[in-house]
Amino acid sequence: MDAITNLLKIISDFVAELIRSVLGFSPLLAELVTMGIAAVVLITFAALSFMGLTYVERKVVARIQDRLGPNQAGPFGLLQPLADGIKMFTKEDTTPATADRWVYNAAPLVIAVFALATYAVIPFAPGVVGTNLNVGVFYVLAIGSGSIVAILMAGWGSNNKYALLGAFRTVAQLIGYEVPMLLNVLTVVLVTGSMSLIDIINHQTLADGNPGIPHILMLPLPALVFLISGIAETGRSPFDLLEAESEIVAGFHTEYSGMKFALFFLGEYVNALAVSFVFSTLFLGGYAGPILPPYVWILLKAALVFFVFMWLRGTLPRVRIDQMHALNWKFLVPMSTVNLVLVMLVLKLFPTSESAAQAFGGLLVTPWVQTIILAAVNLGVLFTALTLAARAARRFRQAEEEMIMRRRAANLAAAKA
Amino acid sequence: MRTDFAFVGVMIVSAALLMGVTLLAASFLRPKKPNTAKLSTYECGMETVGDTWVQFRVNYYILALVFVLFDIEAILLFPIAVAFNALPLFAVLNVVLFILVLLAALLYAWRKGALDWE
Amino acid sequence: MGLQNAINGIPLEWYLIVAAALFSIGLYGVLARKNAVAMLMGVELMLNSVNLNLLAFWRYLAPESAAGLAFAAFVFVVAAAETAVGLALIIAVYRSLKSVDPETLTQLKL
Amino acid sequence: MTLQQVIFIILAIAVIGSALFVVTTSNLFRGALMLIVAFFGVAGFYVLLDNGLFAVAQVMIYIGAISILIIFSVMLTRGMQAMIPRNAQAGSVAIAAALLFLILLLAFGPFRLVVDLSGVPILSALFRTESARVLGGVPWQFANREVPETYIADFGRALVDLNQFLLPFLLVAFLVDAVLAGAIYIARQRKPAEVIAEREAIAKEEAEELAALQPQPNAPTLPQGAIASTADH
Repeated sequence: MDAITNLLKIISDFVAELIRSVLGFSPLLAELVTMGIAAVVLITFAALSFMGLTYVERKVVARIQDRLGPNQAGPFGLLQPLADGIKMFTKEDTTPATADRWVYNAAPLVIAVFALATYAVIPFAPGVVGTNLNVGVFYVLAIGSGSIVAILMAGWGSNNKYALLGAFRTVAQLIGYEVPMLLNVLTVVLVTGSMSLIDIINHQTLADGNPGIPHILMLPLPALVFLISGIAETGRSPFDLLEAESEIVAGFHTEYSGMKFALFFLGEYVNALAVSFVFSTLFLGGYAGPILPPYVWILLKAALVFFVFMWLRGTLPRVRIDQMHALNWKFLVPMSTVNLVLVMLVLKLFPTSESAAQAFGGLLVTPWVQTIILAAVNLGVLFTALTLAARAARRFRQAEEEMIMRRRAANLAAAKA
Repeated sequence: MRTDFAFVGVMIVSAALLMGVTLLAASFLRPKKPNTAKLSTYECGMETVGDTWVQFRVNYYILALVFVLFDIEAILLFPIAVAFNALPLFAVLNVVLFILVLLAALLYAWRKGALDWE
Repeated sequence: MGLQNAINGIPLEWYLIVAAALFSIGLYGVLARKNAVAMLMGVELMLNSVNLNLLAFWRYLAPESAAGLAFAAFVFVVAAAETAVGLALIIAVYRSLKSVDPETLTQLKL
Repeated sequence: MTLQQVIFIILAIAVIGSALFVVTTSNLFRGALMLIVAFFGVAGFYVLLDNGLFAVAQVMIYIGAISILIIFSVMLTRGMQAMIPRNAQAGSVAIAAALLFLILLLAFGPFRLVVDLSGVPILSALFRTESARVLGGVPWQFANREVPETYIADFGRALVDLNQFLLPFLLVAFLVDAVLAGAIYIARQRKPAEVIAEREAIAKEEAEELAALQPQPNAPTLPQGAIASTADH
């Protein structure tokens, strides 16, 4: 039982020990080789899950839309990712004659590298994590901004109007949705008191005096907003304006084909999967869970989040660009800011630790009571924001209708005259 | 501290190497028969008119600006969030003031129509 | 050479030399470029060198004090603010004069 | 040579090289990309200085925000690419910058240069202490300590401590307000002629609408369907 629970840990320790015994003459070299192998394993995991996810996503979305999905290559079309891979490898790759060659060729590499770098901090099981940074969440948020640069590089390097316009649109979307993401990760850090992803998971497990409450119960609103902005950050439907074919062809990667296009695609999926992992870690308790071994739990939770992504993709229509920006700047950001302030006040006014209560005043409560208060405040903010938004939308519609009526009246008068 | 980040460096280097090798392998496997039409800029079959010069909206710049300001807020607020449990109420009220002043900036931008996408 | 005071085998002077080089290059960029955006890039380089110095001194001379960190953080903030306003000005000037060369800005109004 | 020293030298070469590229290139977009490389190298230095927080903040603020702004404005002010990258005083500025570097190198570098100022009338009065007469090799008061584990929390506490950095911290918020207001005003400002034309157009439209809305005594209000069909014809 114990062996199964700690399977990943045992394997990784064994490999590290093996390398240490082989390269015993130089501890530094052994350390570096161990890190290199760990990095290669993580990258391979990400690349393989990318291939698998393309198949799963096509199947799931097809089922949602009452289609069959890929079913020709192999049984149930299972060999489809392989066929796609072979095609990508052997497809002719053109570089536009007017392109800025260096920038054009570097862009897919940069986007893939930054997407894969996120996996360095994701914990898969106790003791099985690339590296436990004490600025873990901050690192995840920061490394995401690397892909913004890559997109601008692709847009500029292609020297193509559609690509450049697509890049501008994409960047406006990505930087916009990074703001609510930041604000809501901040609430998690407030509750946890640490930026390390391991500490955040430990705060949600039932060990050393922790209540074992997943953050999604404590902070339902940040979880929701993080999910929405995560979808927008990875450019997935319904926020896939960056590839609105009818408007800007394929967006910033219009000119790319073959393996370079595949790298963009990989970056997109790897990022989406990373967001699922980070969401599971921040709000669903990461690898913590009863009975099943931890690595199964984190994979299950991430798969669940990714399934929500696919579900939304299969059912929701694409939003308009003005709606997308309005949703972010006029709804999510103000709401998250107000929520952040209220969470701060609640945490200070209803502390759970005795020392804090004695030092700074406030009402000492049990963790569950604090959770209920936080959740109530969160839902209150959400409800208020929704009501206000609905009222504003109604007023907006009325004004629009009035204007149309006035125009009609004016037309009528003109026709009479 | 630095040893924690060593893995990040290793990860970035090995990701770059692996992806670079993939690109290189693909460049050996794929056919290469370029011609002028293939190498021209893709514009739905039309000939490209002029330089890739489009009049960009300043709107993009202003959105980037608001984003930068919230980014600044983040770098100051994350350490405070880590220290939050040990902060006195007075400090917390100041942090709240800080956030509200920034929210006022956002509302100002909103009123000025900087967040509208005409 | 003060190597006994070196952290990770790197003496403080190495950081100071790199920062000095970065500062000089940035200064050259500010004073010798014809394009206002390029001049701002030079300013960014100079601010980075200042921050490098601040954090190097923080690490070597006073790692427990938050003063070095706070100053570096405020440099970050001021750098971002300066870039934002500077670039907004450049864009406004460019739209009315179609030029980003500061030498063409000889009038007090646009 | 330790691994850290090797990494330091690689980073130094990358930072200095890309900085030199930034200030000499005529292709501003590539210049902005190399600027990002320089920022990344500086983040690497922060890691070597045991400051992960600022390394990540550097990536977030400089690469994720400031360089995006710079690239945006490079794109918004296009057509300025083919210009000569240097102005008239570039040569003398280069010499001045090199001199500055030399002075900084002598002052803060690892060299010790003993200058005897005792004969010089004014300077000897100005610099009394022994160390002032020695150029370079500054006797820093090294702490020789590790960075505390809790440095992030310590920093956070210092930021909101009334006796430390609370005032500048709050001023940052107001600075940001001012920056946003100013930048929006500047970037959205249009030429006076344009503004006047726009105002006139709006006034005209409003007047027309008002005129159209005046109730006409002979025309009874029609049901909505009738309006739509009239508009169609």
